[in-house]
Amino acid sequence: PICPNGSDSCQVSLGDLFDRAVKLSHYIHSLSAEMFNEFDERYAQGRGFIAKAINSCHTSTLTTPEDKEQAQQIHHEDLLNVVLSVLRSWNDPLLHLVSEVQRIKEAPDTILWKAMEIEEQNKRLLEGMEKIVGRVHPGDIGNEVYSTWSGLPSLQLADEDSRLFAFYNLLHCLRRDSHKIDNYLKLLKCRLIHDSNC
Amino acid sequence: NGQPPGKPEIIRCRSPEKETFTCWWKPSSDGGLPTNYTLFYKKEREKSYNECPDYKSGGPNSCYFDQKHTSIWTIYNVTVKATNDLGSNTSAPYYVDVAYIVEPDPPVNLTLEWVDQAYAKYLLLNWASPPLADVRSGWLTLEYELRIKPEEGQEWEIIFVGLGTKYQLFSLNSGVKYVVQVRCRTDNGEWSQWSSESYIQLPKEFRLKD
Amino acid sequence: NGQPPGKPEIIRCRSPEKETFTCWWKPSSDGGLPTNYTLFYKKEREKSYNECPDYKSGGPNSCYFDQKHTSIWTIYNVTVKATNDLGSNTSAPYYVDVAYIVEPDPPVNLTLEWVDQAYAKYLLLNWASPPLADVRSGWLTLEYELRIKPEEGQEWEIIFVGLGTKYQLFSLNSGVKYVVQVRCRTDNGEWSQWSSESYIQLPKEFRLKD
Repeated sequence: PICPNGSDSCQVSLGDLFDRAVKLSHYIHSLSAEMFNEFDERYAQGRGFIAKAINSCHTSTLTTPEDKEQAQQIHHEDLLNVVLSVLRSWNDPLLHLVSEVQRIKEAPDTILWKAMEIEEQNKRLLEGMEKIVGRVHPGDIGNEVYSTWSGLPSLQLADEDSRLFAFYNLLHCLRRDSHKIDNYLKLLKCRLIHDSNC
Repeated sequence: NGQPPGKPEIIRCRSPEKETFTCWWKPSSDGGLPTNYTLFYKKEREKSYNECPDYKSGGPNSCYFDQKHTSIWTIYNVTVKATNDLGSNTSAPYYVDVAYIVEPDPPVNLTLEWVDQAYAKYLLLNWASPPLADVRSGWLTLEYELRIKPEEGQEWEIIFVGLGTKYQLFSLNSGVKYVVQVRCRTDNGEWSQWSSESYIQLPKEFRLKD
Repeated sequence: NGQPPGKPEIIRCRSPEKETFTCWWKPSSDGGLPTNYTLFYKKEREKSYNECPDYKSGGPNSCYFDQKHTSIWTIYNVTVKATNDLGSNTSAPYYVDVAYIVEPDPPVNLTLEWVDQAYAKYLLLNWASPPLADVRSGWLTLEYELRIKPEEGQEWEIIFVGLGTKYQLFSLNSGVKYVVQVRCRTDNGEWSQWSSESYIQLPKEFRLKD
């Protein structure tokens, strides 16, 4: 039974919070990767979008660890804040992605369903991360730093090639950032819960 | 005349897919007077209680928490209060962690096939995850358990299968009619109900390789 | 006489542990003259190209990027240039993000043990993650898949195991010699090669409950 001795000490353990956060971040990344691959196969073949997608994620202004050494040297409080910042930066674009995907010609339901599921689960993961940060550093709900997104007009361009590139780029950045979040959370979990001995 | 109501009790909470959940309560004596029930809940560190958002969807004596009201990051403290003209009585608090009350629907489409090949003879079982969980594989990781017994037999033999949705069963007795069921659970949740029964009559004469 | 070289092509890039990576190219015609190859790369946000840091470690026609030269979640634009006395020819650019080219080495130390206890008989499989992979810190998370068949059999049975590095296999055919292999992958990346084969001869007579 949970909470054997009543409600004051009764809370989800930090280990359980991290387990659920990692399971959710893994799930969000696999959905994002599937959605990107599906869109790439269906709409981007032979259009050379990858070359234009270089250095155009709205979150590239955020300083994030780019290799294992950087990720292991950063203080866990800063890495938690990086995760929060990247997650917050995606609230707005995910909201618009769901409505704009419906306007893509013959957009398969599977892409639309994934966009809705990711938007829903991203909010849920953000709720969990705020809980984790509050537990690891009581009183601190993390800095409010995040990147604003101004890509909505490009998702609504009349020219189809430009509009499809805007979607390609957004899904490419989503795959990348959801992979970062998943990776950082797995590092944090091993560091804070398993003493770096997963 | 009449009495204040007896103390009700929250008896069970269940989530089918870690996205929503329902709690049920058991009324006690109503003291011979019309009695109504109010369910209250609060999350960790919350000072004040909130009232049940939906008394209808889960059927009688129940409260249904939709996605907006369901969080996997907190423990819920749930109580129910019985009130009639002569007073009221509140249940003991019932604590809920949504991740631990997940009880998926049973697996579906259980099929049985007797495979008779040169090097091996076995019963091949195939099934599918419950529809609700299927779409969210990865978020709802299901593991399975099957049980089998001769139709006339009393004792089930239970076999833990793990993540897969098919299984090969070797050491069975020829000529027997077997009944099989399968169930599932999420990593730290409750076992689902057993699936509906499937039957297969094994051929009379086969010899395992001597 | 002779000709300028044909256009070479970057054919593959692979990282075994998301910390380093190697790219390979395929030469084209050398125009009948001695031809040498130079690989250039440019990372996102970098204006100018850099030359390959190590042509040796990855074998012929390859470039190896050690940890110092490897960034994750960054697009590398990689090209290779063939040059001989009569001219040069540069490949089309090959874009790669190291996060998505991880193909781990196979798991190691696969051991098989037949467990014969009163309540259950099963084959216990144990293995270890590939040595290069830093699973301990959480930098790499591996999931596993195993395959098993009777030594004489044709058809492998593939079982997805998930995150663990041990597995219990219940339903096997007594008296049969089985061969088993295991492989791994990370975050929806490429599966590794299968591990080397392990064999086990199951005891002849064990009857599950009659």
